[in-house]
Formats: sequence, C-alpha cells, structure tokens
Amino acid sequence: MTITRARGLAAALAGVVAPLPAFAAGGTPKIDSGDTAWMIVATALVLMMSLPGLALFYAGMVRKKNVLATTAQTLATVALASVLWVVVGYTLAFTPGGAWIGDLSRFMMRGLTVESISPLAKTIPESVFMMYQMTFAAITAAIVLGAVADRMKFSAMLWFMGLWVLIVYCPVAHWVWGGGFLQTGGTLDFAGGIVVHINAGIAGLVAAIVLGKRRGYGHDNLAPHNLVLTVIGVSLLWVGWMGFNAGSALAADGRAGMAMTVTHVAAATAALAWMVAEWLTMGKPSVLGIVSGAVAGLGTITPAAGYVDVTAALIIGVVAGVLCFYASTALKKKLGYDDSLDVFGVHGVGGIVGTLAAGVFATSAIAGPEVRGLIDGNGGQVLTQLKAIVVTLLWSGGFTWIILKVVDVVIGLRVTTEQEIEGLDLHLHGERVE
Amino acid sequence: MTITRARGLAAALAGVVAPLPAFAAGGTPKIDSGDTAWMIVATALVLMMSLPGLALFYAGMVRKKNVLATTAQTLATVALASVLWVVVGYTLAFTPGGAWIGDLSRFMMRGLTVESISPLAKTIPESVFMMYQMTFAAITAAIVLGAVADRMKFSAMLWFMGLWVLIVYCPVAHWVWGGGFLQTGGTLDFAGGIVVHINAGIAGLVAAIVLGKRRGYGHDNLAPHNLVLTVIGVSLLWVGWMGFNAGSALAADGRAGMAMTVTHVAAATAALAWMVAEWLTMGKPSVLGIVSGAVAGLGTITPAAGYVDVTAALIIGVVAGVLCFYASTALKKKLGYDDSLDVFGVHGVGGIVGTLAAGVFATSAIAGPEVRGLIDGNGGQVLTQLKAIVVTLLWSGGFTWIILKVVDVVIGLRVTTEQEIEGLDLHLHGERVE
Amino acid sequence: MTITRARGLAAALAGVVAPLPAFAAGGTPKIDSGDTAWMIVATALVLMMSLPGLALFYAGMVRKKNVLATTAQTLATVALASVLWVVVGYTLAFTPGGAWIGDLSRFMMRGLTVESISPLAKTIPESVFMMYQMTFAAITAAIVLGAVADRMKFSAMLWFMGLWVLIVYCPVAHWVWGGGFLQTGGTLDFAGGIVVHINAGIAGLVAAIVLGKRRGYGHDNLAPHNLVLTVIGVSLLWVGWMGFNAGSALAADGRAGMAMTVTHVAAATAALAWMVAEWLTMGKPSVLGIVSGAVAGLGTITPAAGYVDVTAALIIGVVAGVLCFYASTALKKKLGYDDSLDVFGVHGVGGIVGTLAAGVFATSAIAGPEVRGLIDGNGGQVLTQLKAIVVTLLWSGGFTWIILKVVDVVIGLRVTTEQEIEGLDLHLHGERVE
Amino acid sequence: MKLVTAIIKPFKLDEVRDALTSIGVAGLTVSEVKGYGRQKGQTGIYRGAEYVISFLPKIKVEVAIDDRDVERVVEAIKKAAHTGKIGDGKIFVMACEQAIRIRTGESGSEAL
Amino acid sequence: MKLVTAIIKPFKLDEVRDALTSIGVAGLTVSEVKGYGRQKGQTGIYRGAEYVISFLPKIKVEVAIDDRDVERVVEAIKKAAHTGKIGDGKIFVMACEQAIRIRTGESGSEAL
Amino acid sequence: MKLVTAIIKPFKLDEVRDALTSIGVAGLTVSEVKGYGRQKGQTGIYRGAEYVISFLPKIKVEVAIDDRDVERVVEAIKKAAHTGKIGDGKIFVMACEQAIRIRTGESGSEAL
Ligand SMILES: Nc1ncnc2c1ncn2[C@@H]1O[C@H](COP(=O)(O)OP(=O)(O)O)[C@@H](O)[C@H]1O
Ligand SMILES: Nc1ncnc2c1ncn2[C@@H]1O[C@H](COP(=O)(O)OP(=O)(O)O)[C@@H](O)[C@H]1O
Ligand SMILES: Nc1ncnc2c1ncn2[C@@H]1O[C@H](COP(=O)(O)OP(=O)(O)O)[C@@H](O)[C@H]1O
Repeated sequence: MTITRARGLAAALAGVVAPLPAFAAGGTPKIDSGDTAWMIVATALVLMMSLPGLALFYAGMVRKKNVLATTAQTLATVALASVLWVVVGYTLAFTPGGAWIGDLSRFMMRGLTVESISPLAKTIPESVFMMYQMTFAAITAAIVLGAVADRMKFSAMLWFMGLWVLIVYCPVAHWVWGGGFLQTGGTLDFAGGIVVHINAGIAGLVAAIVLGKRRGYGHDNLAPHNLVLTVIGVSLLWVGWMGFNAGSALAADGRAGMAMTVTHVAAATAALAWMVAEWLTMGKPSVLGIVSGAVAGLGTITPAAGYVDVTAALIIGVVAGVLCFYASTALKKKLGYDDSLDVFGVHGVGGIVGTLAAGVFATSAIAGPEVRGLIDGNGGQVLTQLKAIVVTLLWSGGFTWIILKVVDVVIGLRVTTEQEIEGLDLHLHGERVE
Repeated sequence: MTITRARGLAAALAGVVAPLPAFAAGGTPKIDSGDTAWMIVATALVLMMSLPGLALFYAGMVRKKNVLATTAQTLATVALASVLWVVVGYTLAFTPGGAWIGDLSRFMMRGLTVESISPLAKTIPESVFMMYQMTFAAITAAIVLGAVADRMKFSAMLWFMGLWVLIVYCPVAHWVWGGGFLQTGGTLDFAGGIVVHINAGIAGLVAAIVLGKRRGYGHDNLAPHNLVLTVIGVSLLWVGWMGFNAGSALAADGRAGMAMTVTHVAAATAALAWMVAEWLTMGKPSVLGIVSGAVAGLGTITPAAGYVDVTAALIIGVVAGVLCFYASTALKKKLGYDDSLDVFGVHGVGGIVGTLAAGVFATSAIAGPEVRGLIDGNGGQVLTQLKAIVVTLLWSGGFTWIILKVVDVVIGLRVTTEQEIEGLDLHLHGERVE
Repeated sequence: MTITRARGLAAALAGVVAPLPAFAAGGTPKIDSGDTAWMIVATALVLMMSLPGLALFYAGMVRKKNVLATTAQTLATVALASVLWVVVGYTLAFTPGGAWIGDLSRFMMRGLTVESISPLAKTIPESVFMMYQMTFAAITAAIVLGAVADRMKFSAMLWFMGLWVLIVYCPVAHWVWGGGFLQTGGTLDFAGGIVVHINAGIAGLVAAIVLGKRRGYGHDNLAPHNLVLTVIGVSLLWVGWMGFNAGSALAADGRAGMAMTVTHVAAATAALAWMVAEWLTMGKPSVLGIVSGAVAGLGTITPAAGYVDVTAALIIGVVAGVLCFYASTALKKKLGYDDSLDVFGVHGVGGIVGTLAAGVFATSAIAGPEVRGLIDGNGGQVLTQLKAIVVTLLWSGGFTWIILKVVDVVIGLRVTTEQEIEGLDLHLHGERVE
Repeated sequence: MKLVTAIIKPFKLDEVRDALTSIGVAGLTVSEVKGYGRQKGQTGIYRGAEYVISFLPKIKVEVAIDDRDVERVVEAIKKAAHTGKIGDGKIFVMACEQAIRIRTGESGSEAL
Repeated sequence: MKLVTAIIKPFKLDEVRDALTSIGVAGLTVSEVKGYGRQKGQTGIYRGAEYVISFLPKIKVEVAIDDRDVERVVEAIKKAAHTGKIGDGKIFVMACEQAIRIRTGESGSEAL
Repeated sequence: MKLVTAIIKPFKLDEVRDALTSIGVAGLTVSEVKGYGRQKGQTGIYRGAEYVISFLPKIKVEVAIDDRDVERVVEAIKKAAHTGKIGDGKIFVMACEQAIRIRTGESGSEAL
C-alpha cells in the first residue's frame, strides 16, 4: 500500500509514491486481499481494546460498588460513538472538506458500497477504513472517562461523550489524519499520540477538575478492588495495540511489522521501567505499577510507531515508564487534582512525550525519505510537533470545559452524596456484583 | 472470492461468477493467501465467541453456586461438537448429497490434504472452511444451554447436545448453506440467522419447557451474580462476531467489509435501543440490558449482514433492541416459561426478526444483482424467508423435544432438589468458586 | 511460502522448494501481504496466550492470597524476555552462526529495516518473524513459573527467568529451528514440542524440586480459588494456539489450515478424554480436568501439528488426555514432588508424547515428501525424536538446576514462612484482591 | 431479653427464617461463618494431593427476643434446621440486658 | 464489663467508628451481616421475574467496654447511626464476664 | 456454660484450632471480621493519594464450653494466638444460659 496514514490525504491526492520497494504497488486504488485481511482484523483488535480491554482496565481499579457502572460507561460510549460515527463523524473527519473539517459527502454513509475505496487507504475497502477509524473514535472517548470514574451521572456522561466526539474528536482527527492543517503542516502522528492520547488526556484532566474530587479522596482507601480485572484489561489492550499501531500502516507490510515491533518493545521496556522506579522509591513493585507502565509505553510509542527503530523504542520505553510514574504519583499529588484512574498522568503525559519523541527519533531509514526527525538532522520537526501538541491541548481542553459546563447547567454532572457512598452500581443501574 | 456462502453450492457448481469487480478472480479454485489469512483468523474469532465469550456471558448471569457448571457445559459442548464434526458432521452438512442431507464422502475427514479446496469456498483450503463451519456448529449448540442453566444433569446435557448436533444442526446447515432445499429455494441467510439463532432459540425454548422452571422461580432472587463476567463475555462475542459475519463472506473483500460494518452498527444501535427502552419503562438502564441489547443486535443482523446497507442496519438495530427487550421481559412473563438466560427472547426472536429483515432490506447495491429484497421490489423474498423460518422452527423444535424426552426416560434430565439448592458446582463437579 | 519452520535454515539456504502446489512461490524472498497479515495476527494471538491467557490460567489455580503475585510473574517475565530478545536473544537463536548457537549479527536488532527478510521466512518481513519468535520465548519462560507458584521471591524469579531465556531457551531454539544440530539431524518439531513444552516442563520439574514443596502441601487445601479465571485463561490459550501452531507454517496456506485443524481436534479430544478418565476414576468430571485436558491436547499436538492427519490427531488427543491425567495425579503423588500447577505433568509429559507421536504419525501426504514417520515406514524418525528429547531434557534440566542454585546462593529463592502464609500479594506487591 | 444464636446448615436458612416469622419474630440477623465439629470435612483430592476441608460453611442466625419467647423460638429453629444428619448445628441462648432501636430510640422489648 | 453489639446501615460505619473513638473507645470489631426486619427488601425484577430480596446488607459492630461507659457508648452509636428511616438497626447490650488481651495477658478493663 | 469469643490474627487460626482440639474442644465456629484497635492500619499510598487502612482483617473464633473448662480454653487460645506484636487480639468470656444440639435435641453440656 502506498500511503501511510500519517502522511495522508494531501500526499494521496498528489499521487506521491513512497519509494520503498515494499510499497511499490503504486497509486491506483485496488483492493488487496492481504491488506484487507489485516485491516479487518486490526479493526477487531482495536474494538477489543475498548470492549473488554479498557472496560476491564478501568473496572478493576475502581471500588467494588462502582464496577458495573464503570463498565456501563465504556459500553455505552462505544455504542454511542459508533452510531454517531456512521451518521456524521466519519464524514466530518475523513472526507476532504477543508483545513479544519471534512464535508458531508458521506453523511449516513450514503454511497458506500462493497466497491468503495477511500483515497486515504487505497488497497482496502472504504467500509473497512471507516470501521477502523470508528474504533479509534470510540476508544478515545472511552479513555476520557477514567478521569471522572466513581462520581459522574450516567445521563450526563452520555451527553458529554456524544458532544465530545463531534466537537473535539472529529476536528482533531481531520487536522492530523484527514487532510487538515496539522497534516499538511507536516505533523507526525503515526497512530494517535495527538489524536487519541493527548486529546483524551487533557479532556480527562479538565473533566476531573470540573467534577471535583471523589468523596473520601486523601483519607479513604480508594485503591483498586480487583486488579485481576485490570491485568486482563491491560493484557487485551496490549494485544489489541498491535492492531492500533501496526494497523495504522493500513497494510500488511514491513511498515506494519516495524510498527508492531517498536510498539511491543516500548511496552515491555516501560513496564519494567515503572516497576523498577516504583521498587526503588516505594519499596515494592506493584502489579498496578507494572501494568500502568505497559500502558504508558504503549501510549507513548503510538505517535512514533511507524517512524523509529528498536533502539529508539527502548529509550522511549524507559522515559515513558519513569515519567508517567512520576506524573501519576508525586506530580499529581503536588498539583492536587483527582484524576481517578490517571488518564492525564498516563495518556496525556505519554502522548506529549511520544509526540515529541517522534520528532526526535523519526528516521528515514524506517519511515521513508520524506520523514526526518532531529536525529536525521531535522530539528524543525520537534517544533512542528510542539505546535500540534499546543493546538490540541487548547482545543480539547477548552471545548471539554465548555461542554461539561453546559451539561452541568442543564442536567447536572455529579451523582448525589448518598449515591456516591453507596455506589453507582446500585443507584444508577440497579445491579451489584455479589 | 467468487461465491458468498449463502448463495452456496448450487451456484458454485454452476460456476456462476458474481459480476462485482472485487470478485473478479473467477471460478477456478485457487488458494489466496489474503483470503486464507482472514478465514483462519475468522475461525479463531468464532472459537473465541464460544470460549470464553459465551461461557462467560452465561456464567456471569447464573448464581454463584452454578458458575463453574455453566462454564463446564460450554467447554464440553464445544469439545464434543468439534469431535463429532470431523467424524461425521461436516460431511453430513457440507458435501453435495441431496436436498436434505450431505453424503459421507468426508467421513473422518478422509481425503483431506493441504491442497483440498471445497467447491463452496474456492479461494481457501478446505481444512480452513471445515474448521470455520465447525465453530458455527459448536457455538450454536452451546447457545441452547442458556435456556436450561442451573438445573440440567451434566451427563444428560452431553447426550442431548451430541444428538442435537447430528439430528438438528447438520441437516439445517445443509438445507441453508450446503446445497439443500432452502438454499436452492432462494432463502437468504448470510451468516446464520436461521441456522444458528432461530435453530438455537427454539431449541432453547423447548428445552426450558421440557425441563421445567428453576426452583425458586418467581420468588427467589435469581439475578446475575457477577455481571462483570457477562460484560467480558459479551465484549468477546461482539469482537468475535466480526469473524462470524464478515467471515461469512469467505474472503477478505468489500463484502466482508460491509458485513463487518452493518454488524457493528446494528449491535451498537440495539444496545442503545434496549438501554433507552429499559430506562423509560423500568427507571434505570441496567448493564445487563445494554449487553443484552448488543447481543440482540448482533443476532438480528446476522442473516442480513452481507445484503443490507448502513441505514438498514440502524433500523434493524432499533427494532432488535426494543423487540428483544419486550420478548425477554413482559412477553416471557406473560407466557410463563423459564428460559433462564433468554435464549429464545434474544436469539430466537432476534433470528426471526433478522431473517425477515434480510427479506425486506436486501439490496442489489450491496448484495449483488441476484439478490433483491422487498425494498428492491421483490416482496416474494419475504415469503421465502418466512417459509424457511417455519420449517426450521418445526424441525428444530420437534426434534429437540424428542431427543430430550428420550434422554429423560433413559438417564433423567434434571438434577435433584438438593443439588439444585446447594449448587451444581459442588455436586456435579466437586468444585466451587471461593 | 516455501519452507516450513521445522525444516528451517539449512533447507532454506540450500533453496529447497517443497513440491506442493500451494508452496510453489519458489525460493526468492518476497513479502506477501496475505502471509504477512496472517503472521502479524499469529504474533498477536501468541502474545494473547501469555497475556492474559497463561496469566489467568495460573492465577485461577492458586489461592486467593497469591493471585496478583502470580499475574505479576507472567507480566514481568514477558516484558523481560521481550527486551532480552531484541537485545541479544533473537540473534543468538535465529541467525546462522553454528550448530550450537547463532551469531551476533542482529545484536540490538541492528540493520533491521522495513525491507528486511529472514532466510527462514521468505514471504514476511523479518520484523514480523522476529516478533513471532519473541512471543514463543516469552511464553515458554512464563510456563515454567507454574511449577513454583506460591513460594518464589519476585526478585529471584526475575534473575532466574532472565538467565534461563539466554542460557536455556535461545540455544535450544537454535538447535531445533535456527539451523542447529537437531534440525540438520532431521528432528521434527513443528511448533515447539521440544523447544517450548519439554523445555519448560523439565525446567518446571527441576525448579519445583529445588524450591521444595509449598507449606501445607499434603494437608492444607491448596485447591484453585477461582476456576473461572482458569477457564478464561485456557480458552484464550486455546484460541491463541491457532496462532501458535498454524502460525508455525509461517504462511497463510493449506499447511496452516491443516495445522489448525489437527490442533483443535487434539485439544477437543483430549479435553473429553481427561474428563472421562477423571469421571471414571474419581466419580466426578471437574472443570479443572476438562481445561487441563484441553491444554494437554494442545501441548501434545504441537510438535506434530503440521505433519499429521485428522485420524492421528484423534489418537494423539486421547493419549494426551489420559496420560497427562495420570501424570498429574497418581504419578505425581507417587513421585512426591510439588509441581504446583502441573507444568511437568501437562507440558513436559505432553511435549514428550507429542514429539514421539510426530515421529510415528508424520506422513508425506500432509507434510510433504521429505517428511516420513513410522506409519510411512520410517521407524528411524522415532529414534531421531528420542535423541532430541533426551538432549533437551539434559540441557534444560541441568542448566535450570545450576541457575537456580546460583540465584539461591546470591539472593535466595524462597519467601519467608510468614510471607507464604499471609500471601505473596500483600507481602511482595503491597496489594490484594478484595 | 435473650439473644438466641443458632449455627445452622446454609440450605436451611429459608426454612428457619420462615419458621421464625411464622411465630411472630420480627427481625433477625444472619452471617456466614465456618464451623468445625463432629461433622468432619470431606477429604479433598486435588491433583493427587489429599487434604482435609476441616471448616464447613454454616450460617449463624442471631435473634433477640423476649424472655417468654425463648422456648418457642428454640423449638422453631430446632424443627426447621433439623435434618438428623451430623453437622446440623447448635443453638445458644444468652442473656441480653438491653436492646435499643436506633431509629426511634425505643428500648427493651419494644425495640425488638 | 459489657459487650455492646450494634447492627447498623453499612454507609454509617465510618460515622459510628468516629463517634466511638471520639469518646475514647480504643478498639472494636466489625463484620458483614445480613438483616431481616421491618425494613422490607426491595422487590426486584429480573427479566420479567419478580422476587423479594428479603435480607439487606448490614454491618455488625461489636465493642467491649467498661460498665460505666455503657450509656455514653450506646448514645454515641445511636446518634451516629441514626437516619430516622426504617432499617436503622439495633443495639444489644450483654454482660461480658472477662476480657483478655492476647498480646500482654492483661485482663479485665485493662484489656479493652 | 460459657461462650468464649476470641479475635485473633488470621494466620494463627490453624494453631488456635489445633490447640483447642488438643485439649478436647469438640466444636467451634469461626468468621471473618475486621478489627480496629491500637494496631494502626498501615498508611497506604495509592498513586500519590495517602489513606489509612483503619480496619485490619481478623478472625473471630467462638467456642461454647463448660464452666469448668474456661481457664484451660482461654490459656490455650492465649498461647496459640500469641505473637507478642501489637494486634494479637482479644478474648471475651460471656455466660451462656443454654445450648442445644439441633440434630439430637440434647441440651446443656451434652450439646457442646
Ligand atoms: N462448642 C461449640 N462452640 C461453638 N460452635 C460449635 C460448637 N460445637 C459445634 N459448633 C458449631 O456447630 C456446627 C455443627 O456441629 P457438629 O459437631 O459438626 O455437628 P452436630 O451438632 O450435629 O453434632 C459446627 O460446624 C460448629 O459451627
Ligand atoms: N430481634 C432481632 N434480633 C436480631 N436482629 C434484629 C432483630 N430485629 C432487627 N434486627 C436487625 O436490625 C435490622 C434493622 O431492623 P428493622 O426492623 O429492619 O428496622 P428498624 O430497626 O428501623 O425497625 C435488621 O435488618 C436486623 O439485622
Ligand atoms: N474493646 C474492644 N471491643 C471489641 N473488639 C476489640 C476491642 N479492642 C480490640 N478489639 C479487637 O482486637 C483486635 C486487636 O486489638 P489491638 O488494640 O489492635 O491490639 P492489642 O490487643 O495487641 O492491643 C482489634 O483489631 C479488634 O478487632
């Protein structure tokens, strides 16, 4: 397949052909069964990251009385984001339109047939490309909710997430991957450091601040009630991330293979790095630390996955593990916000570090001749990356704040004190885990 | 790949070539690595639907004392159905034979080599086609058991399921997909609305009635003991269903992509529809409701998956969510049977609705020129569908009843009262969950 | 793809072309998108076998107080083995080097680009081949730990596993698959009966003996605390094993299809065989027995997967189920060692039986003309297999013993009595499951 | 007042509760306990290793009552919890000096 | 000495513990129990089948104290556990003849 | 008769049971409880937020015995449960007016 996603639309329309032998299929759209096989599976893998991956990752970390409510948030968000995506989200994000937003040519997926091919992915059916991108929108939204676990009304959550997908996610996806101004400006984001992790991370931080701390924060035991669930969740996130990062090559080729390799290496390295950092500073290596490290490594390598080599992945892994450990413990304590499940500390910080790392370590040897980072002598790439980070932090942070304030005024964001003490499972859903 | 499964053998033997560009490979059997890659994975995905998907879906909904027994039923049924399938099931269902049943040319899989290709799937090895179909037989049988959870003897369960696979599943699969009379009669069943869901749904209903209600039904609390397990189960069912429905294209192509798309859309829509219906009528949206809605949507879109567009999927999703909600609550109560885990309410009703919906919404724009439903002006298709539904209800319902009565006479179907009160885990398997 | 893994490097370098039509692509390395799609997914599947598959399989069988510590062992071992693999493990195992060990040409994966192809797998990127092999190294190491569950220090475990991967796993992998003396000597090991199962099984046995029995062995109740976790784990092992065995064809072809078929058939058959054997001898079929049987069948078919037909798979399944049942109960009791989770009884015995079975049942009809077992009149193959078994038992057993003794002297292997009684979760990781 | 504590077999709980309510007992408290007594736990075998489950699951029922009801309550429990097989359990009667209903502040028999 | 046993609503546990420690109670023991009383369990509906949850989750607090502290302790629990809604629970007072601290062997009031 | 209740550290349960059976106690009942006392729970830190685990897991052992066995039973528990470290627990002795064996109807010391 000719065009990797991050180089995207502009290049695609210009018919640029990457001069790598493996990519020699040329610019004419033609469905390849191998690429299609891989991308269907990659879509299933990313779906598995949300359901049950993220749902369990989060459910294991809350208290027992909120475990079902936490899964309900992920389930409902994925369902809602999926429906919004086929109705209007995909067309806003991935049709040409302009620098800021796509057009409405695929509203309600009109015109989509078994033969359709998007100019953004010339060797697979457009239905597969659309679905693959849908799973990204769904998981990004669902990640945000970790920051406000244990205290948000289910109805408010639905309104928030629906609006957030349309107002925050779709534009940012368009800017970076759909031919928008960040992509044409040369921003590197292979699989979603900006679109997914920074975007969700800052939204989580803002949401945690707007909703306020959990009751009991700082004196009650808010530790995870069942980390076995979290271990299952992270494991499936890890496996699914192969679809997330290697799938972002949009083809079954050497690029996908390299992306898979550095993804796994960064995850393993960061898991060990967080483990060691915690062991040294707190006396014991916790299971929560090991899995948090893995997620930090996975999130951090994401924007760089198709551009860097194994040595860079080892470095990125160590930095991700140590920095996210610091951000989720000492730093969070200092700043005093209650980001329940460390969405900002892991995804936000990881996304920022990884997006910068892509600017530093991207190398033509892996990424093709047009892509060069600091180590290839192109220091400007780091600035380009920085600009995209700042723009995304402002847009996502700002609109998250506005949406939440509006929803708060209209129906209220937070459950009552009694509901919070007795648990959301019983009060919001009428169920409990024995 | 040339021939979609539901159009099957007759067409295949006649060498009909679907006039879609993506299907232009022609009628000569030749293994394609992309199609093979996808179908191996699709097989693994459908296996994952049973183990651990369905096992957990069911295990979370029973009471704690029966959780292991419930997983044992799924495990043993999958193992048994698999062995029966290679011995005689596959050849009964998927070799030419006649209108009612296949022949014995593949008894014990004799003659199967690395080069074998079935005329029903011309671009993949026959071993893969056989395995893919095996996973369908296994999960269909395992679905039935939800209706009799908490009260069936393990030995009786094994006899019942072994006989059921041979006497009920294999013929019905042959009729619809193996060149039998329903297929040649034009019935549309893309991925198993009839063969899987109606078949299992009616068998479950009959079995629930034959075995009688659970002790305590109507006054004891029979609510799910741990819906986290159910959420994991449904999530893996959802992910695996990509293999189930998109895999039924038997190729990695645009047809598979569209099938995946409408499958996911219907699932998400039905999850939201059941959630809203329950919220409005009962006051709270339960997690059980959201996941049941998803399963209802998945089951309902199944027969229509390769034939309809996204708009139809949205409609089918809403109808599935609302109707199955009604069937599993108000209607079940009115009729007074105890279908423990709503096999009929979800799979039976969903399968019927979806099979009719395939007759209504099938459109040549998606399904190719030979396939036309009511919206393409071919009202007769709905009647064809209806006929197949009735035939399947009668055959499956009737033989399920006969098999159960015979097993009851010979070894007895139901555990003793003491076993039922103290739990099947301890009494049937000598184990318990702490 | 031309060369199946077990025939490996020597053949590959000599440019031997297997005379099966499906393999006709010839000897020139060229990335095929279908094969690549399948092998990326196979890699993800084998990763899923470890995380969360094996982690849950083991976690469910220990007592509640050690459940998190058990998952921590798998997590940390996979991470550590992965990092060691890219640094030096892969190059030791899978570069030409000599009869005993590879060279250092891929140290730190230097020279690996998107275009690299290994002579051992000529239709997929080397990055994918390297990652696929990495997942084997990781799971083999992690399997060992089941034998010493509930009593090993986390720090000692890390040192043991790191050294074991380099000193035991890498050489054995090189001998059998990387062009070493067992491979050139004609040993058949399709997917790891020797490299994975015998290797891990004997290491586990030695480790169990060196560490000594669990406190309370023989009088306390050491039964599994939550077999639902174990059922999830085994189900994911089963699904992932499709990637393990069918992936070992290194291509999406008929060979992969047959390997998948016999793998599943042996698993299902062995599950039923263990179930029946236990039912007859102990009075009840336990869930632990059914899933142990499935794992026994999967492990036993592994070395034979690409070489045998369905009838042989049924026989191997029955033998595996019955023999491993005997080894894990009566035999273990007689011998008196405490292999906590039956690593030797299931993987060791299964691996030995399967490796011999490959020598007996391998048939040219499935495996290609160069491969002939006893049933094809080549009794010598059984002796070749036996030799490889003995060599591996000695090397792995011996070095496992030496590594453990060294680690014991330096930092000590076993936790304190108080830690063992109160649980590793709290003492080693500062966490507990509610 | 008396506090009557009964240790019973788990599957007898519903019968005991019904028996008590049918003679007018308005409230009771139950908890899950483990018992050790004449009824020996089964010998389990787990993969070749034998062990004895020495503690068996039991239910503890506590009910505070008026002095004059002791006989009837003890009888009711005895009858409802009886299977005649070893391990049926025990009933203990202790003096309770005071009882208070938290909601209303009532005390003594009023509070029961 | 007395043993005061209180059956309270679970979400009142923290308040009761704080109330007791603030009047100088140094130790107590809690357990999870299920209660049956005037407060009727909700009627649940699970997929069309109605049922009654007759036992509600409660917390049992046991505290051994000196005779002279009974009034204050009972008052403290009463106040802290009170919501005024049905199901608030009960307090029982029983005589305790002896108390021993295992660590030191001290007995009587010393041991509390 | 007396009812002796001991709150002990969980990992001492087996020793306490063995000690009691070795002096002829035929039955006892145990339950999982949580204790609050001089032994302060650890301060936990979970991702930068400190909190106090104020309740620690303990085991409650209840054994009904004859008056004349009190001393021996208390001694046995004291010795077996002793570690000398804070949090070892407490033993309470209360009068038990009546005991009945449900299976046989025996009462008094016969029933123990
Ligand atoms: N002395 C005792 N003190 C406290 N509980 C006891 C005592 N003896 C028996 N129990 C409880 O009663 C249960 C039944 O006693 P057991 O001796 O097994 O049967 P039975 O009462 O039929 O002789 C035990 O499991 C235990 O919970
Ligand atoms: N006679 C009793 N003996 C033991 N426990 C009782 C008794 N009566 C009530 N309880 C306990 O007190 C709890 C509250 O009692 P309930 O009658 O529901 O409310 P209230 O005390 O407000 O009238 C019950 O759930 C039960 O645990
Ligand atoms: N007054 C009391 N009433 C009831 N239980 C108590 C009381 N004091 C202590 N306990 C129980 O005894 C346990 C041990 O007491 P603690 O004060 O921590 O240690 P120690 O007995 O060694 O001084 C506590 O956790 C609690 O369960």
